[in-house]
Amino acid sequence: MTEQHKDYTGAKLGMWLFLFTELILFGGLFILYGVYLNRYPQEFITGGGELNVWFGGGNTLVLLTSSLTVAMSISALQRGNRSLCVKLLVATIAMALLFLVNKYFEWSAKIHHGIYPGAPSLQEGPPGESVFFGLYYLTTGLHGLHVLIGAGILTWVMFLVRSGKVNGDDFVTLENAGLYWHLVDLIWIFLFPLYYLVL
Amino acid sequence: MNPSLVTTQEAIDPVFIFILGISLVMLVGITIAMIYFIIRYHRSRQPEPTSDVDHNLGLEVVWTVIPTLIVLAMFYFGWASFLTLRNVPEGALEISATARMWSWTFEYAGGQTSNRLRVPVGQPVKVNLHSVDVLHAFYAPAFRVKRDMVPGMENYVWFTAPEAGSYDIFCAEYCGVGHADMTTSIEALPPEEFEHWLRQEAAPETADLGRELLGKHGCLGCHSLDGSQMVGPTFKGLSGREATVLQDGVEKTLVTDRDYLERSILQPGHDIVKGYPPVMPGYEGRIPEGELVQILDYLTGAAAPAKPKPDGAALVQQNGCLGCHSDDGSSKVGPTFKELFGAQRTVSVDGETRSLTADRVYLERAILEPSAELVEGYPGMMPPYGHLSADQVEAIIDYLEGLGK
Amino acid sequence: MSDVTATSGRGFWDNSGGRSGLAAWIFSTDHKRIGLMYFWSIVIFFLVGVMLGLLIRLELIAPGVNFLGAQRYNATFTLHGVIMIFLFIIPGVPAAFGNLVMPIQIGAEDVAFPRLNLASFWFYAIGATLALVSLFTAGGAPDTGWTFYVPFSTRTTTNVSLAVFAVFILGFSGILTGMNFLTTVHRLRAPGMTWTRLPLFTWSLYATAWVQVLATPVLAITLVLIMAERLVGTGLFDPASGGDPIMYQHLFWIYSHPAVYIMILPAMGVISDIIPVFARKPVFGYKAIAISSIAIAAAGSLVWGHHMFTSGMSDMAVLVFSLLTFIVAIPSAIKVFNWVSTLYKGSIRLDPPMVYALSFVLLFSIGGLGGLILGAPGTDVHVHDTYFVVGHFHYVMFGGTGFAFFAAMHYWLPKYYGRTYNKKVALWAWGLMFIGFNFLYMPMQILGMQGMPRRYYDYVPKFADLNLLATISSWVLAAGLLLMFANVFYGLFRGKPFGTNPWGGASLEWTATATPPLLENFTEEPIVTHGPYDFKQAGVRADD
Amino acid sequence: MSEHDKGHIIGYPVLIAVWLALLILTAITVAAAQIDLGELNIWVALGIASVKSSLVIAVFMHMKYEKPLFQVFLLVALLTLAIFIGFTFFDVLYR
Ligand code: HEA
Ligand code: HEA
Ligand code: HEC
Ligand code: CUA
Ligand SMILES: [Cu+2]
Repeated sequence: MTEQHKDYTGAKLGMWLFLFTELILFGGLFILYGVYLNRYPQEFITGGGELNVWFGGGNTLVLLTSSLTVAMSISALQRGNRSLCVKLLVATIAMALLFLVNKYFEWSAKIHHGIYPGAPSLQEGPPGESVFFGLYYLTTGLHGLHVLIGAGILTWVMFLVRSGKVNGDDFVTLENAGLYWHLVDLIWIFLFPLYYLVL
Repeated sequence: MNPSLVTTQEAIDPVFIFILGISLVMLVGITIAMIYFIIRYHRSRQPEPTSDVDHNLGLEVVWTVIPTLIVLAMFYFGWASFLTLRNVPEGALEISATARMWSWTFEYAGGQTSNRLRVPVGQPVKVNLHSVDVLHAFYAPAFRVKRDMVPGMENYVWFTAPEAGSYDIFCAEYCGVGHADMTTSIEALPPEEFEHWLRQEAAPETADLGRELLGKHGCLGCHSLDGSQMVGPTFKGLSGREATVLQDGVEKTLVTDRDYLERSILQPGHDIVKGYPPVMPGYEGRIPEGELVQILDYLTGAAAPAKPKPDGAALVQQNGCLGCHSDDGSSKVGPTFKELFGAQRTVSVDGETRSLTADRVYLERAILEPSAELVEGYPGMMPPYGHLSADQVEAIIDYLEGLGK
Repeated sequence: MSDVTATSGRGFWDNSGGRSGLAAWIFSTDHKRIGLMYFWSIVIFFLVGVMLGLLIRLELIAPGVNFLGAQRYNATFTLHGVIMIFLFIIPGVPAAFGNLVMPIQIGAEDVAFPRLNLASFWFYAIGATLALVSLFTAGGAPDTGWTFYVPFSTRTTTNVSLAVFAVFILGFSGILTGMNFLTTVHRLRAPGMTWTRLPLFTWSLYATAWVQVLATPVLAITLVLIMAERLVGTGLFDPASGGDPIMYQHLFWIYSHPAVYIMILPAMGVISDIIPVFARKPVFGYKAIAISSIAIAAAGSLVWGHHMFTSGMSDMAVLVFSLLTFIVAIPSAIKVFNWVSTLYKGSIRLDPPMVYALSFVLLFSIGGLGGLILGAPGTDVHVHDTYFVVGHFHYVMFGGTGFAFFAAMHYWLPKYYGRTYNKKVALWAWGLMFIGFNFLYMPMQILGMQGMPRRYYDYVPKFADLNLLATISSWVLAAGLLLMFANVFYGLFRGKPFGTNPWGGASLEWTATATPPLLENFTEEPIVTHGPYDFKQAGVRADD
Repeated sequence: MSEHDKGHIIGYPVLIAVWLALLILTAITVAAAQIDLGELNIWVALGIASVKSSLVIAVFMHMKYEKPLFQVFLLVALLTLAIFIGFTFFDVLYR
C-alpha cells in the first residue's frame, strides 16, 4: 500500500471492508451461540457459572484500556509527537500480552479441571454443556488468535513509527492497525457478557 | 374434501405440470423472439440499427409485474402441495424406519421387523424416520416423498399406495461408499395379505434365525459373512481367534470369545479392532436379549449357517459384466462368455504370450485379478472383482460352464 | 482522448518491471499479468475438472460397477465438484476477466491494492495446490461431496481436513479480490466515469464483490468448525453431545447459496457487455440491469434455506425461504427480457463472442426455469438430491457461467495478445458444444424427474438408456471443448493480428488503450464523456 | 489529497471520556447480570454491549468523522449479519 500517490480514503475503505469480513467470521459463531442458547438455556447458565468473571472482567479492562492507548497514539502522531506515539503503542502491545497471559492461566485452570473439548467429564454431562464449552473454546481461541495477530501488527507498525516511515503526514498504516485492534476489542465486548455473564 | 382421499402424488403432480408448463411457454417465447430478431435484424439485412431506444419504462414495469405475479402463483401452489406432504391423514398406519450405513429396518406396531417396507394398499402410511449414524434420506419416487433421516431428530413422511406392487426406496442423502447400494423397496400388498404377513412375521420360523437377525439389525451393511472386506471385519471365522484391538488408544491382543463378541456388539467403542474406523453404533438396548443370544450363537458357530446358493446369471447382470462381455458370441469390449468354458486361450503374462485352457482355476483368477493374464487382443481394462465372495465367484463360473461347449 | 492507434509494440508484454522470466510474472502486480495468470490456472483446473466429469460419465454409462467402483467414484465427484466450484467457476470470470478488464473499463491504471491483488493470486495458487495434494495424502481422496455435510464429513477417514483447509485458503483469495474491486470501483474511476456510465460488466463485478466480502467469511468459519470437529471433537454438530447437524447446513448454505450468485453475476455482466456491441445498439434498460445486479446480490443472501427443504428444518422456514427464492427469480427475468430487447431493431452480427453470449441466454434460462421447480417446496421434495438438481446446476453453471467465460475469452483475450483465432472454427466448436451440452444435461433433468438420486455410482436398470445418451453426449461436448480451446490458444500465439477495436466496442478498453494495452493502461488519464454503449457518440465501427 | 481526507484529530480528553464511559458500562453489565431478569438478561447484556461498541466505533474508530459512505458500508455489513442470524431463527424457533 505504499504507492506513490496514496489514496488515503481508499486504504481505509479497504481496511473497513476487511473488518466486516472479520465481523461476519465471528458472526458464524454468534449464530451457533444464539441457536444453542435458545435450545439449552439452563445448561448455558451452568456452563457460564463455571467461568471465572474475574478473569473475564480483568481482561475486559485490559482490552478497553489498550483500545484507548491505540486511539491516543494516533492523535499523538497526528500532532507530531512521535515518541509519545511509540510509548502508547508499546503500552498497547504490553496489554495485548497481558491479555494472553491471563487467557493462558484461565484456560489451563479449566483444562486442569477436566473441561476441554471432547473431555470425558463433558461427554457424560448434559448435552448442552459440552456445546457451551465447545463454543467457548472455539470463540475465545479464535479471538485469542486475533489478539496475537493484532499484537504482531502493532509491533510492526511501532517500528515503522520509530523509524519515521509512518509519520504525522502519512499515518494510514497506523490508523488501519488501530482499526484492527479496535475490532478485537469490539468482539470481546460481546464475548464477555455472552460467556461469562449468562444467567 | 376428505384429505385421506388425496394421495401425495396427486397433490404434487399438478404443481409440477403447472410450473413446467409456464416455464416451457416462457422459454419457447424467448427462444422464438431471439431467433426472429437475429434473422430479421442480421447485419446482412440491416447494416445499421433502425432504432436507438434504450429504455421504456412501461415495458420495464410490465415485465417486472407479470413475472412477479407468475412466481407468486408458483409459490402458492408449491407451498400448498408441500402442506399436503406434511399433514398426515387421520387413521394412518404408523411404521418406524431406521437407517444406518447402509441398510434399512422397518418396524411395525406389533414389533415385527423387515428389510422391505410392506404396506397395505389404499391405507395412508406414516413412516417415522430415524438414523443411527449419519444423514440418510427416505425417498420413494413413486409417491413423490422424501425426507432426510437425521441422527438425534425425528422426521416423518406419509404416502398411500394406490395399488399393489413393488416401488423403489432410495437413500437420497449421501452417506458414504454404500450410498448407492442403500436401496430397498415398498411392497404394497392387499390389506388381507398384509395382515397375514404381519401375523406370520410375528412368529418367524427359526431355521436360520441368527443369520436373519444379522440382516434385520443391519450388521450385514458393514460386515460380510464370506470373508470379503467391508467397513467392518468379516464375520467369517471371527470367533475364537486372536484380535488386536485398541482400548482407549492402547493396543491389546485378545481372544474373540463370546464375551468379547457381546461387548463388541453392545459397546463397540470399548475395543476398536485395529485398522478399522470406530464407526460402529452401539446396540445396547436395541437388540432384545433373546435375539442377542441367537446372534452370538450364530457368530460362534453354534448354529451352522445354511446358505442359499447365489445365482450366477443374476450376478453377471448385477455386476455389469454384460456391459463388456456378451453371452451370445458377439464381441464387445471383452471376449464373449459363450463357449468360453474349457476353450483354449492365448494370454499374455507380464508381456509373455502363453496358451492355456479356461478351467475353473483360470476363470477364478480372471475374475478376481484380471490384470494378471490379459487375453490377446483385448485392452487390460477390466476392473478386479475382489469384492465378490468365493460363493459368488463359484456361482458365476457355474453359469459360465452352462454357456460352455 | 489520446490517440490509441499509435500502438507501442507489445504493450504491457514488453515491460516486465525489471524482472525477467518467470519472476516477471509471479511477482508482477500488474492487473493484466495477474489476470492472465488467473486465466491460465483456471483453464488448467477446468480441464482437470472436466476430465473428472468425463470419468463420472464413464462410470455411469451402464448400471453396475464399470470403471471406478464406489469409493473411487465418490472421490471423483467430490473432487469434480470442489474443483469446478472453488477453482473454476467462482474465480473464473471475476478473477480472470475482472482483473484483465475492469480497471481499464473504469479508466484506472491498476486496481486499488495491486500487491494485495498478487497476494490473492498466491492464495489461489496455494489453495489449489493443497486441494490437489489432499488427493494423495493421509486417508486418500476426500469422499464427502463438495458440500462436506456433517456428520459424515467428521467421521470419514479420508483426507477431508486438508481439503477443507484448502477451500479455506481459496476463500481468502476471494475475499481479497472482493475488497480490492470494491475499493477500486469507489476510488479509481476516471474523471467523467459516473455511476451511470459504468459498463455493466463493472457493475456486476461490483455487486459480486459485495457478496464475496460479506458471505465468504461464513464459509471460512464453517470450515474451521469442521476441522475443529475432526481434530479436537468440539461436538458442535454431533447429536450425541447436543449439537445439531442441521445447523451445519445453515452455515454452509449461508455462504454457498450467495456463492451461486458470485458465479452468475459476473457472467451476466459479460453478456450485458457483449450483446449491445454485436447488435450495435445501446443496451436496453441499462438502469434496470444495473439495479437488478444489486437486487440479485441482496436478495440472494436471503434464500439459502431452499437447499434444505427436506432436511427437517421447520415448516415456517420452508415458507419464508421458498417465497424469497421466487422473489430472487424476478431480477433474473428482467435481465433476460432486457437482453432480448436489445436485439430488437439492431444490426446483429454473429461473431463467436455473440454466439456464445446468445446461447448463454438460452441455457441460463433453461437452468433458471428449472430452479423454479426446485424453489417450490412441494415439487422440490420429489427432485431434491436427484439428477434434476444436477441438471439444473450444470445448466446454470456450465451453460451459464461456463459459456459466459468462453464468450469473454473470445471477446477480450485477443485484445491482450494482439492476435486472434479463426472465427469459422470457433463457430464449429460452438455447434458441437451446444449440441453435446443439451443432450448431456437434458437427459439428466428427465432422469431426476423419474427419481434417479444423485451421487449414485450404480443405478437401477430402468435409468440405463438416458444415462447412456448422456455419456455419449459428454464425448461430443468434449470434442467441442477441445476444438474450441485449441483454436483459441493457437490463435492467440500464431493467429492473425487483432486490431485496436475490431468489434466496435465503445467502452474504454476498446477506445482508450492500445492492443495489447499499455503497462499503465493509458498514456494519459482518459476523460469520459459518454456512456459505455453509446456507439454513435464514440464514433466506433466494427471492422469487416 | 486534502486535509479533510487525513481526518480529524481527536483530543485526548474526548478519548479518555469515552474510555471512562466504557468502564462504567462494563460495571453496569456485570451488575445487571447479578439480577435475575429471566429472558431479559441476555437482551440487557446485548443492549449494553451494543452501546459500548457504538462508542468504540464512533469515536475510537473515527466513524463519526468519516464520509457518509463509510457509514453506509457499516450499515450494510451489520444488516447482513443481522439477516444471517435472524433468518436462521425462522428454523430454530419454529421447529
Ligand atoms: C450459477 C449458479 C446457479 C444459479 C444462477 C442458480 C439459480 C437458481 N437456483 Fe440453483 N443451484 C445451484 C447453482 C445455481 N442456481 C447449485 C450449484 C445447486 C446445487 C448445490 C448442491 O446441492 O450441490 C443449486 C440448487 C438449487 C436448489 C436446491 C435444490 C435441491 O437441492 O433440492 C434450488 C431450490 O430452490 C435452486 C433454485 C434456484 C433458483 C430459483 C435460481 C434463480 O436464480 C434462477 C433465476 C432464473 C430464471 C427464472 C430464468 C430466466 C428468466 C426467464 C426465462 C424469464 C421468465 C421467468 C419467470 C416468469 C420467473 N437451486
Ligand atoms: C462449473 C461447474 C461444472 C462443470 C463445467 C461440470 C462439467 C461436467 N460435469 Fe459436473 N458437477 C459440478 C460442477 C460442474 N460440472 C458440481 C458442483 C457437481 C456436484 C458434486 C457433488 O455432488 O458434490 C457436479 C456433479 C456432476 C455429476 C453428478 C455426480 C453424482 O451426483 O453422482 C455428473 C454426472 O454426470 C457430472 C458430470 C459432468 C460432466 C459430464 C461435465 C462435462 O461438462 C465435462 C465436459 C468435458 C469433457 C467431457 C471433457 C473435455 C475435455 C477434455 C477431454 C480435456 C482434454 C484435456 C487436455 C488435452 C489437457 N457432474
Ligand atoms: C456402520 C457399520 C457397522 C454396522 C452397521 C455394524 N458394524 Fe460391527 N463393526 C464395524 C466396524 C468398522 C468394526 C471394527 C471396529 C470396531 O471393533 O468397532 C466392527 C466390529 C465388529 C465386531 C468385532 C469384530 C472383530 O473382528 O473382532 C463384531 C463381533 C461386530 N462388529 C458385530 C456386529 C453386529 C452383530 C452388528 C449388527 C447387530 C454390527 N456389527 C453392525 C462396523 C459396523
Ligand atoms: Cu444412506 Cu445414502
Ligand atoms: Cu441456492
